[in-house]
Amino acid sequence: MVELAHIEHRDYTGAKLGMWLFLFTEILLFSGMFLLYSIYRTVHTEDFHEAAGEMSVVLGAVNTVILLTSSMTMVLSISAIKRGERVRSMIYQAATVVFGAAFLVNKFFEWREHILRGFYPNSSELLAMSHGKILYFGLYYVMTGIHGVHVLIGAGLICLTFFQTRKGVVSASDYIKLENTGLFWHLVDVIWIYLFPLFYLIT
Amino acid sequence: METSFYHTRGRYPGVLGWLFTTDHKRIGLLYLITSLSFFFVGVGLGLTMRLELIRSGMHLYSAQTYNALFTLHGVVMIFLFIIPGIPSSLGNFVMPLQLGARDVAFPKINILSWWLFVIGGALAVTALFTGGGPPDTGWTFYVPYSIRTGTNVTLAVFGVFLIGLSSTLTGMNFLATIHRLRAPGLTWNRLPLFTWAIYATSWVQLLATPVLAITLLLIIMERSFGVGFFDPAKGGDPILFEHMFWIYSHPAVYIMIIPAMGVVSDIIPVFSRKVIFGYTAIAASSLTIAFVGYLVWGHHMFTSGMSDTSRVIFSFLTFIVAVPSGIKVFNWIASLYKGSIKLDAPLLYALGFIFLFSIGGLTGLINGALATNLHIHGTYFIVAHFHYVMFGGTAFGFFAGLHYWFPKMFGRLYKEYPAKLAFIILFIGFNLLYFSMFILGWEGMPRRYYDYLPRFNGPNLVSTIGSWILAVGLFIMFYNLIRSVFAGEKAGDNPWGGATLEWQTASPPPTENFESVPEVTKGPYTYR
Amino acid sequence: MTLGWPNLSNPADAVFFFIVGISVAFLFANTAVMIYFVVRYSRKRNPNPEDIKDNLTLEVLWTVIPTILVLVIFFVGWKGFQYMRTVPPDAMPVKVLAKQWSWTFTYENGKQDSVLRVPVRKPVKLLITSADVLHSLFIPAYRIKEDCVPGMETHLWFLPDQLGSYDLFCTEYCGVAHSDMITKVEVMPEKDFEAWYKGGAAEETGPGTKTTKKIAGGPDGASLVQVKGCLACHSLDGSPKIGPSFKGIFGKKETVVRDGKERELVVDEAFIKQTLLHPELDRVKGFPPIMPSQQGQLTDPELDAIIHYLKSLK
Amino acid sequence: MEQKPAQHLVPSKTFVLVWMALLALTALTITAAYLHLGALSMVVNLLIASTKAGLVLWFFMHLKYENRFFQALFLIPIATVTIIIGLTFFDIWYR
Ligand code: HEA
Ligand code: HEA
Ligand code: HEC
Ligand code: CUA
Ligand SMILES: [Cu+2]
Repeated sequence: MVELAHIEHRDYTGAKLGMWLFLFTEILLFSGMFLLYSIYRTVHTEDFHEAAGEMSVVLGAVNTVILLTSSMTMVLSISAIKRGERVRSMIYQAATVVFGAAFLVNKFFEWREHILRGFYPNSSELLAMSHGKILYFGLYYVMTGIHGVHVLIGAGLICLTFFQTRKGVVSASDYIKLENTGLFWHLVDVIWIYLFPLFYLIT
Repeated sequence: METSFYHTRGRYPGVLGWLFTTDHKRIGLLYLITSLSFFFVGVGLGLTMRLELIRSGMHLYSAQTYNALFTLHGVVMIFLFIIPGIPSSLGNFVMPLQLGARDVAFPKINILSWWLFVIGGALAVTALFTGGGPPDTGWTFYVPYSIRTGTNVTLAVFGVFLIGLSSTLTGMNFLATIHRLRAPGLTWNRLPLFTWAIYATSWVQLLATPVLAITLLLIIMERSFGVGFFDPAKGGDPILFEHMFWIYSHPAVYIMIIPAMGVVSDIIPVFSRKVIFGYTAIAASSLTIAFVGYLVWGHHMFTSGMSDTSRVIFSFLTFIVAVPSGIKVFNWIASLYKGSIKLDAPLLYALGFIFLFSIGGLTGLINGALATNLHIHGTYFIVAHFHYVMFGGTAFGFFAGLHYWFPKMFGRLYKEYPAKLAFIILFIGFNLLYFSMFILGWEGMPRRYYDYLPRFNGPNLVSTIGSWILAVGLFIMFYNLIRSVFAGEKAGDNPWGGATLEWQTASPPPTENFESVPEVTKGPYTYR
Repeated sequence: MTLGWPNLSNPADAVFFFIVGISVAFLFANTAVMIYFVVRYSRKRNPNPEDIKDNLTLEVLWTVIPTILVLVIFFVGWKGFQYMRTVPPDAMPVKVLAKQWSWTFTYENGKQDSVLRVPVRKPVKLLITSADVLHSLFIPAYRIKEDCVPGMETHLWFLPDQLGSYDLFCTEYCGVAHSDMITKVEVMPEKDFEAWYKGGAAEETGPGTKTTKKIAGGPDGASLVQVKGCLACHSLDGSPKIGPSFKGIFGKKETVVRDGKERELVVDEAFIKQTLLHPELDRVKGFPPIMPSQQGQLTDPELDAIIHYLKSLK
Repeated sequence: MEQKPAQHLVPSKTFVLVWMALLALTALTITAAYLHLGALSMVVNLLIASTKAGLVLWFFMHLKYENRFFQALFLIPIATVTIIIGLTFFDIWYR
């Protein structure tokens, strides 16, 4: 028996390529839902406009600002680690997680409000409404829901890199994990950038 | 000489060393074993279905059972056998070797893919015995039926979702590998055509599978929460589901066939001892098929109620995709010209592939023409078409590759005579089994029928008899292969005299694949 | 004859044989060349291979020629399709309702039947929809097919050019009895058709229907259970199909399930009425919960007629 | 295969500026929504959203600093999504 030599090839560009390819799959995953959205919106334009009136633009806008800001802190944390400023990078990462959590809390209250008012899939209030509104709320829950799951996963990943930064696994000489996590986080942000006008601003 | 990867101790000993390995060769073999096991499940189901269909009025089991059988047969064959079949097993084993790499780019993700695949498969099988009974929707999961049926669709669909995730990750992994880990000197125009094929396939896996994932998730949400996207009573549009399903599933048929084409492109030069004809054309046509394959999904929906304009557009695009397949066929045949041909089993299976795939592909043209499609859609004509391309095409290509790389995988040779005998029996059985279905289909026998009118008796009987002959052939082939794993003659490192990199190392290869990083100085099919 | 083959009134056959011709030519030529090469350049005959790499002319040829051919095929397919999709203005409209697992054809004067009756040599336009899941209407003899989509109307037309009785299949998988969702197209002489069309209640021709006495002047229960598709799931001879048999149903003791709790009851008028309008309330034990509600599908007199008829089935 | 990532240090100021631009665009898109531009508002909304997405991709996701290969790669999913949505609409528009 031969002991297996420790093969560890660290390929920075390769890892980043892998992440980008993975992001492509995320884009296509969401594009399936955007397809449904665009078609049902075309068919039920009026209903969609009316249904969007139930949304709180303020909450949506606040969430947009939160997510945009979190994106900035994320990218700053990468800049910091590149310069070797470990603590600063950790502070930025923590801030990103906090913003992510704030986004989710905000979303939770938004959902709760709608559900209390009876707008949830298959509720008798909703079924009594026009087809377009049923579809609008279906899409609203599914799209923001799946997006929310992504925010949750992203925040989890950042927690992970936070500890890795503390332990020095992520460092000025090897920060690809942090950079890839950042890419994921930004993509989640990009998707929200589209969700916001499509659900909140079409009244 | 170094010890082969079978005898190298990894991080874990024994079985765990296989289940948690990160070695692409072991993972390739794991995939081979699992997908072949699923293949036998699917084959058994196919046989059981044919028994029921032997004549009209036959009642071996209930209609509900039959419906579950063909659903399972389709799901197993498509998602558990033929999609992972070539790329994940042969591709995993051979592609990094052909690159001169030590492993794929992300070995851990590679084993994760296998685990997702197995768990997904296990869930799909669990769905048979739990909940409201085995799913009965057909492999297409068309709504609203798949939403209304009381059977265990949700679990099965979730299983397929995981399998899709596995397929996506494999695609991502292979793309990164081919981009980043080519040996020095292995430029893009020296890449073996099998690797080119895997490359094109990986793009399709990467970009199409997520659409399936979301479609399946939507079925689950529809069933669990009643969101209403596909429920006409709530304004949903069932035809949109068909769009989303085929946006994935048409590209998926090219995930199935392109790797098989790659296998054939690698085998032909070796056994005719000459360079492949039209290397660039073959490599480029793989990419073209992958790309155009995106534009034609609507040809499955010519009678679905889709707009007539769409039907015309999709029919047009469908015909475009036939051209690159033709280019491949012509180049393969031209490659034989002035060769020095030895008709060994791999080449025999490869030529069988060309013939059967041509029949399947050419009948695809009949499917794609609008006027004829209205008649044959949803009949046995379609069933015949896709068995010709999938079984006659992909599975024969898979068998060809299995024989070709067998010595590399196991370090032993199979027996030549039974391999050829099996081919002949398979070939005869195959044509009896499936050609009869073309006739049935043109005469109007609908597919997914538990029972049929007596006037369809004749060809159905022939077809069932064909399935038995096919079974005999398969049995001989696999008996020969399995026996040879243990008792075959020792093969040298390069029994066929191949020029691609996988033949430049030991059989079976050592864990690190190559003793030193190989340098590539010539094309993949230069024998002199 | 069940399948007019070849059927010249429809372009599908011409297109079919055109493509088959081209395909057979290619397949034959390719295979012949392939076998010839394998034999001629076998290692015995030709031990020294020659490396021939590329030939631009050939590549161009076998790209361009198939491209032209497939475009021609596309074009003939499209032409045939145009003919098949352009409904003549004088076509007789018939509404088709597909449901699990029966067909209902409704004519302009409101007459309904479970068999598609058409006069010979007069174009027919089918306006198709579905009450539940996807189905597909397929008449092999006329080479036409179109899905039945709930919530949407699709259409087809054909010219019944020969007298006779032809198969009509469902070709979109729709559940257990998908392969039983078969009926007939009866192409009748003009006069017979007129007589039927103008005549009284729907004729009973479907399998398994027995004539019973009608309630004077009212709708006829026996033909209603046929036309409304009940017989797809219920038999008249005592054997359970998808649902319980109608034979002896009245006064029968039945175990039903409501909200997961079982109880026994005796089938009476009220229960039948309830099952027809709100089948989801009490489900007969041992059967799948798929009995469709007939709310809005049956008028009150029709309901009474069916109940009356079921009573008579001893 | 490089062992060490190439260093491209971007001043933090750039990112802060981009962030401010993003906030400004958010404000703009909300304003546009209240202007009731009718059919145009959809176009304006999507244009602004795409500008924002572009900014995030270009600066935050470092596409600007990547080589041509990564930049070109990104066109592939975009093209795919366009094809998928575009071809499906041929059904919806003409049905
Ligand atoms: C391996 C899988 C595979 C492959 C490769 C193909 C290849 C093709 N398929 Fe097939 N197809 C399926 C798997 C596959 N298909 C499956 C599974 C279904 C049914 C799914 C279901 O409903 O359950 C299906 C159904 C299907 C339909 C829908 C039928 C219907 O339901 O109504 C259509 C319609 O256009 C079609 C067309 C084609 C075409 C044009 C090709 C082309 O790519 C073929 C190209 C090849 C050739 C043309 C032959 C080689 C060329 C020559 C010999 C040169 C001469 C050529 C010319 C003159 C052009 N296929
Ligand atoms: C790769 C794909 C693949 C393969 C290989 C097969 C293989 C077979 N299929 Fe396949 N089939 C599909 C994919 C495939 N099928 C799909 C996708 C569908 C559509 C499902 C749907 O409608 O949803 C379908 C549907 C389908 C139908 C139509 C059902 C219907 O519409 O009602 C039929 C009917 O005859 C059929 C038959 C068979 C048979 C007889 C085989 C045979 O190959 C089986 C023959 C082989 C044997 C009989 C070998 C047995 C071998 C042994 C016993 C040896 C044991 C060996 C050892 C011990 C080592 N299949
Ligand atoms: C899709 C299949 C299907 C169709 C079509 C259908 N039924 Fe049923 N029917 C069932 C099933 C299954 C049951 C038993 C389960 C239940 O009670 O829901 C049932 C139960 C019944 C019962 C109660 C039987 C008993 O033994 O108590 C009556 C009465 C009945 N159906 C009448 C009809 C009539 C009349 C029609 C046509 C207008 C019809 N059904 C159409 C499937 C069907
Ligand atoms: Cu109705 Cu199949
Ligand atoms: Cu297809």
